[in-house]
Amino acid sequence: MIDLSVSCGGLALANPVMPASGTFGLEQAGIFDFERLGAFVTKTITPDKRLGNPTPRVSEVPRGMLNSIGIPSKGADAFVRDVIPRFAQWRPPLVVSISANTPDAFADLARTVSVAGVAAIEINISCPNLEDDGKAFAMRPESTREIVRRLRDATALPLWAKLTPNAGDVGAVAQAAEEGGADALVVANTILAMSVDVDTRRPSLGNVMGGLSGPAVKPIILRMAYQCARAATIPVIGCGGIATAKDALEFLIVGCRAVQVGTASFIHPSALVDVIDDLEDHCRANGIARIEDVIGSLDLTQAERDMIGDAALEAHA
Amino acid sequence: MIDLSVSCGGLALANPVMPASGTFGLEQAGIFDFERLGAFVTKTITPDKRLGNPTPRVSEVPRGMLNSIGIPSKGADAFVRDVIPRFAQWRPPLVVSISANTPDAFADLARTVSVAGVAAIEINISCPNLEDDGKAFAMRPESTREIVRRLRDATALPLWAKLTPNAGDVGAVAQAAEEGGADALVVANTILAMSVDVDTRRPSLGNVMGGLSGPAVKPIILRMAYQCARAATIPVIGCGGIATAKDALEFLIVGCRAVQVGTASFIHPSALVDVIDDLEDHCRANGIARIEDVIGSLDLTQAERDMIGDAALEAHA
Amino acid sequence: MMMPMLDPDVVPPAAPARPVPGRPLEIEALVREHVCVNDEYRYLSLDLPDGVPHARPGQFYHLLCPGGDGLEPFFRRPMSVYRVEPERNRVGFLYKVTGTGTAAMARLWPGDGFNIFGPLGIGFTLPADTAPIVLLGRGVGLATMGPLVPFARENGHRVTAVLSARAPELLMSVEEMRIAGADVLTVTDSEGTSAVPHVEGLLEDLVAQGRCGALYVCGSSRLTRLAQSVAARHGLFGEVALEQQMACGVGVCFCCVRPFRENGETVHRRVCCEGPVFPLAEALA
Amino acid sequence: MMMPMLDPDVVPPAAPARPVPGRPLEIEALVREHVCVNDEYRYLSLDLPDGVPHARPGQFYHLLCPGGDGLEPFFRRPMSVYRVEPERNRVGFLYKVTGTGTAAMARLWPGDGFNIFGPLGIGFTLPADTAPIVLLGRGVGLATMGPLVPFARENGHRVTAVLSARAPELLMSVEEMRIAGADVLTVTDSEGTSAVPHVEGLLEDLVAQGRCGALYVCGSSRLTRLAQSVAARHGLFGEVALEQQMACGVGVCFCCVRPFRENGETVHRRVCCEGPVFPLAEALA
Ligand SMILES: Cc1cc2nc3c(=O)[nH]c(=O)nc-3n(C[C@H](O)[C@H](O)[C@H](O)COP(=O)(O)OP(=O)(O)OC[C@H]3O[C@@H](n4cnc5c(N)ncnc54)[C@H](O)[C@@H]3O)c2cc1C
Ligand SMILES: Cc1cc2nc3c(=O)[nH]c(=O)nc-3n(C[C@H](O)[C@H](O)[C@H](O)COP(=O)(O)OP(=O)(O)OC[C@H]3O[C@@H](n4cnc5c(N)ncnc54)[C@H](O)[C@@H]3O)c2cc1C
Ligand SMILES: Cc1cc2nc3c(=O)[nH]c(=O)nc-3n(C[C@H](O)[C@H](O)[C@H](O)COP(=O)(O)O)c2cc1C
Ligand SMILES: Cc1cc2nc3c(=O)[nH]c(=O)nc-3n(C[C@H](O)[C@H](O)[C@H](O)COP(=O)(O)O)c2cc1C
Ligand code: FES
Ligand code: FES
Repeated sequence: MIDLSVSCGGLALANPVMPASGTFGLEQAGIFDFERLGAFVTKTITPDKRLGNPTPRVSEVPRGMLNSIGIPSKGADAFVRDVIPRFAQWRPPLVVSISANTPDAFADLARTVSVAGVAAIEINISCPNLEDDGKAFAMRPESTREIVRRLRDATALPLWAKLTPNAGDVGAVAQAAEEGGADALVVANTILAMSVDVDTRRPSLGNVMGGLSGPAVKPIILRMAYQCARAATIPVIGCGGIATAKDALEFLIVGCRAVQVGTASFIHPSALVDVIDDLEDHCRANGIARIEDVIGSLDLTQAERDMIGDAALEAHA
Repeated sequence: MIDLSVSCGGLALANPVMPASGTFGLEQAGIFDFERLGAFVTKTITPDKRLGNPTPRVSEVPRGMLNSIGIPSKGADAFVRDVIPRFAQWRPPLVVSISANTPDAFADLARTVSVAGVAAIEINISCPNLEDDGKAFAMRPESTREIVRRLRDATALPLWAKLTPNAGDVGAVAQAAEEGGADALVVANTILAMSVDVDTRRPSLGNVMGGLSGPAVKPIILRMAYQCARAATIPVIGCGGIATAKDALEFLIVGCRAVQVGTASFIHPSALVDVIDDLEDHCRANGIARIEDVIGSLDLTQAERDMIGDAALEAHA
Repeated sequence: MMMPMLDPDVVPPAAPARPVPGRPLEIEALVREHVCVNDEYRYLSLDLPDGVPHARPGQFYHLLCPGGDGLEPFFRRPMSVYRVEPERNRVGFLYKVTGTGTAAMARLWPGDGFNIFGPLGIGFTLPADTAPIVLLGRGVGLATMGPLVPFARENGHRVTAVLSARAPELLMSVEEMRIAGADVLTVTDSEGTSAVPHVEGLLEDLVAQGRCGALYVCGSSRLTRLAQSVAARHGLFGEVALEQQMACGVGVCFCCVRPFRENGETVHRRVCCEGPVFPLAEALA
Repeated sequence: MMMPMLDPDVVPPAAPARPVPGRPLEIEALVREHVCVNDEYRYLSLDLPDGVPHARPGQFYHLLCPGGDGLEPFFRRPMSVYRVEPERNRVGFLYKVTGTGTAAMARLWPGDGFNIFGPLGIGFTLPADTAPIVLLGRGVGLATMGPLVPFARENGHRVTAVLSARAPELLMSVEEMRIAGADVLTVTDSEGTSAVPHVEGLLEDLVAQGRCGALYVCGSSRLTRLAQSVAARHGLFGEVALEQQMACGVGVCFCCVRPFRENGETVHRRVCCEGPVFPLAEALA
């Protein structure tokens, strides 16, 4: 038996694989086995009812997708009343993603969702802070530290801060989130991007710009996850372009304690469970008894390999 | 005859297509027709001789490449003496890319390459500034404004500032470059990224991290080019993942006055000329007399399209 | 409301842990037949593995069109079932090449594997009694309507299909629907018979003749609005099958929403899991 | 130095505007034959369009291996020519499936198109007089050496090939090289004959017999170091063919550098355009 369990951000997880917010919901219950997941992560909810953005809301680009769904939401109360209780039937812990446009509303929402059945709160701080010129909280270390501190005071639940890859210095933001009291970092949300239909000369999204996700972003987000894992001491959860166990392993090797799988589930509906199965197979095939042994095992001793490349020359012999 | 000519950053170009720095050299002279290009852009040179980074220097990722070539360089003097004169035999203007690790050395280098035969200088300010903790000049508006101002004083040639997509607020950096006296913006250099070989657990690059280029980055860089074209009044030259005339058109439509093609030439050696030919074909097929008419023609009137989608519903009728 | 309504947050409780028949599955199907129906449309039929669930009329599969040679579809593509043959373990699609994904699909050869995910969505509902029904379809809309004919006939409904196209040679399914037991009327732009007033006259005649107890429409918002007004005028049951771009296909991403009228308010519903078939009266067409 | 040396900044001046024979071209070739040579190696031969330039021994093409079905090679892959047949307008490659690109290549069928770019790089130089030459190769190194045999024979050189492999059944080209006129000696790990001291003895014997006026090596840094010491000891001309990962293939990206000794200093040279064949003495193997 391979031991896939990890402790991460205040939770004990049966394995390090969970869905990314906004790509998972109760609707998938018949599609793959919910009991297999390391955790559940819900679509971000906001305090109030919202419709979301105009269509088209998605567009495909080379090995990736753009989305500007916005956050259609029935509001926090409906969520607490109708959705949270339904997750009680499964064992994996429930992580609720929340967001709001002002620190006050954010803190209120954190209180609202701190109810039985919720194991941790993921704070989506990539959303605009209306009190800071509409800049997203997670764009700068100061605003990140402040909002995390506010939320830390509002709830006793473990707090996972989900960072934005649009920040210029994600390592500094990671440190700030830790200082503010976050229990883990989710690295990261989507990368702001756009595409244009050259025939109509219109943006391909109704909202003009949107977030890029999928395999195309993996090398960028992996770099950021590595930077965050080095900058902070709290666990980092990698999220961006993970579609296979190999992708998940890259994130674990650079130091992530868990991973989230998003867009990949749209292509292969059972991607989450496949990643878990293949992680286990990889461990078995490579004599790895505990997935913990993989975490942070990046080998830098040869980073400055001599340029002789004996290895390369002998490779075909 | 379609008029492909554009004025851009102090130069009159026969067409808006040129190579990206580091992906072009005299070695290609027999491979495609140099006379066809809008301009030449050389590999970045540094003041002194340098060896460059350890191998492996490149690695492939989904629809893109990572590179950490470093800047192997014979030094500025050898470049001025041996390379610049050779470009005199062709008509397109020569843009020389330069970089240095301190403002003084940067300014000296700008003076050194301000010689006959050079039409403009592209300043690669994505390199670390040793006097600012090793942060790249173009990571922040202040350091960008300052270095551009220094270089503005050092040369009378048109100055193109090449920005880094790793900055958190590229629009503000674009404005700062304009304030510093840049004549054009090149948006942008590669995105910092990494990948890991899960079998050896080593980074796939000798230098651990490297720059991502190719189709995978196009939606991100297109968004930045659009933001810069709105933030600044000087011309923007789009650069990132352009492989086809369609890609080039996306950049022109969002407001770029020219484009650079890099990685695509590694896959199709005549990519630059193919993009020019196909741009002309596109114009002919769509009754566009001058490429100028395409520039900045993004249609936002339907950005908030009604959600009925008559167009979609009728599409198949 | 005769059609099951789903609240976005209300889903079946206590879903079983393993997929069971009736639940959507990712399936590696085999291409059995792939032919051109006319200049624009192709028919693709697949052999399914044993024991997989089958689609009901109006449901769809989410197709993983194969990449390569410059075509790189990233998302799956939604496609209604055109022919469902549970007893032979087959399913068929009628489609038009419109872009990357369908062009990639068009390169499939008999014997090739084709990864499909489904069946998905909510299909057509028949009226409670054996009221005669009328189908109104245009273009690819006909593909979605196709399996409704045998389904309604088997359940004792008289079926009249009013098929619309740009030109007579682009009309499809006429013979097939006749063989399946429908009375078929055709209208085309080139013959000048497809304009709204003329089709409205046809529908009014059918109502007058007692042949239109329920109305099903697909493939044109013009026809949808027409059907809505005829149905409202005579108090008829009706359904409309809608399209919208999809990513997940199962209701979690909220990219496939369309606007509907609900208690005087505009609300969004997801085409993939609250449709693609919706109550005719509520669609904002 | 008998081998043309390129300074990274010195390139042919006044290059013609249009590619002419001799210059590398992007070519849409057709797969003619694709066979397994043994458990590890495959042979792929291509029909080239009329009028394209042909490769010299030691040159390579940059291959655009087709994507699809989960394999997505992004870069081209460099591959030495194994057989060059200008008169029949064909070229052949001998290769081993080692990763994404070669796996994608392995799926090609006769009749398929295959986009190749070349010929590229600097090939082998023969010694000035008709001195006898010795080839020393291992693994895929043999592929690179292949065309050197007929080339040297046609130019009046006696050729001895010392071929090394893990086991006798993995030895390739033995018959072909014999037919082309080479004396072939084989050494293998499994027979215990491939260790450096034994091969060194072989080479010394060949030198003593006057059969080794120049040494060519490829495919192993161990053998390269051995060849360097034998060549140095006897003042022999020698060349080595090297591999390095490539992006552009034409000298502009500087990713394919390897270290060389030049006037006591370590310098970098680009395998794609300053090689892949280099002076034996200068390689830092
Ligand atoms: C429930 C449903 C059933 C359908 N049934 C059929 C059918 O039976 N036969 C048929 O020919 N077509 C059908 N369509 C339309 C079909 O999905 C599109 O023609 C197809 O997705 C176009 O993909 P493409 O890659 O060729 O075009 P592209 O324009 O390259 O597609 C780009 C993106 O837009 C999406 N898209 C483009 N057009 C449509 C559309 N009309 N509806 C939804 N998404 C679209 C694609 O899925 C893709 O994500 C159906 C659509 C839906 C929603
Ligand atoms: C000049 C030259 C001639 C060659 N001739 C032959 C030949 O005749 N027969 C043959 O079987 N092989 C030959 N090789 C090696 C061949 O290029 C590699 O086996 C091939 O690139 C592996 O690609 P892959 O996608 O299968 O492997 P992957 O490991 O998936 O490749 C990943 C990346 O590494 C590069 N790479 C991996 N191994 C090598 C290598 N040994 N050399 C250079 N790049 C490498 C690939 O090109 C690709 O960019 C030659 C290499 C060079 C440089
Ligand atoms: C359709 C869609 C909706 C998303 N909604 C949310 C959301 O509500 N909250 C959030 O924090 N992230 C959201 N994301 C971002 C994902 O959680 C994830 O960070 C991102 O997609 C990168 O991972 P991936 O490449 O595996 O998809 C959404 C992503 C997609 C594609
Ligand atoms: C191999 C390689 C070397 C590069 N060297 C330089 C360089 O010296 N100076 C520079 O400003 N940009 C350099 N770049 C970045 C490119 O000029 C360009 O900004 C980037 O690759 C994005 O464009 P692309 O996707 O079309 O390649 C290099 C890129 C590559 C791939
Ligand atoms: S396609 Fe994702 S909710 Fe409908
Ligand atoms: S592969 Fe680009 S310089 Fe050799």
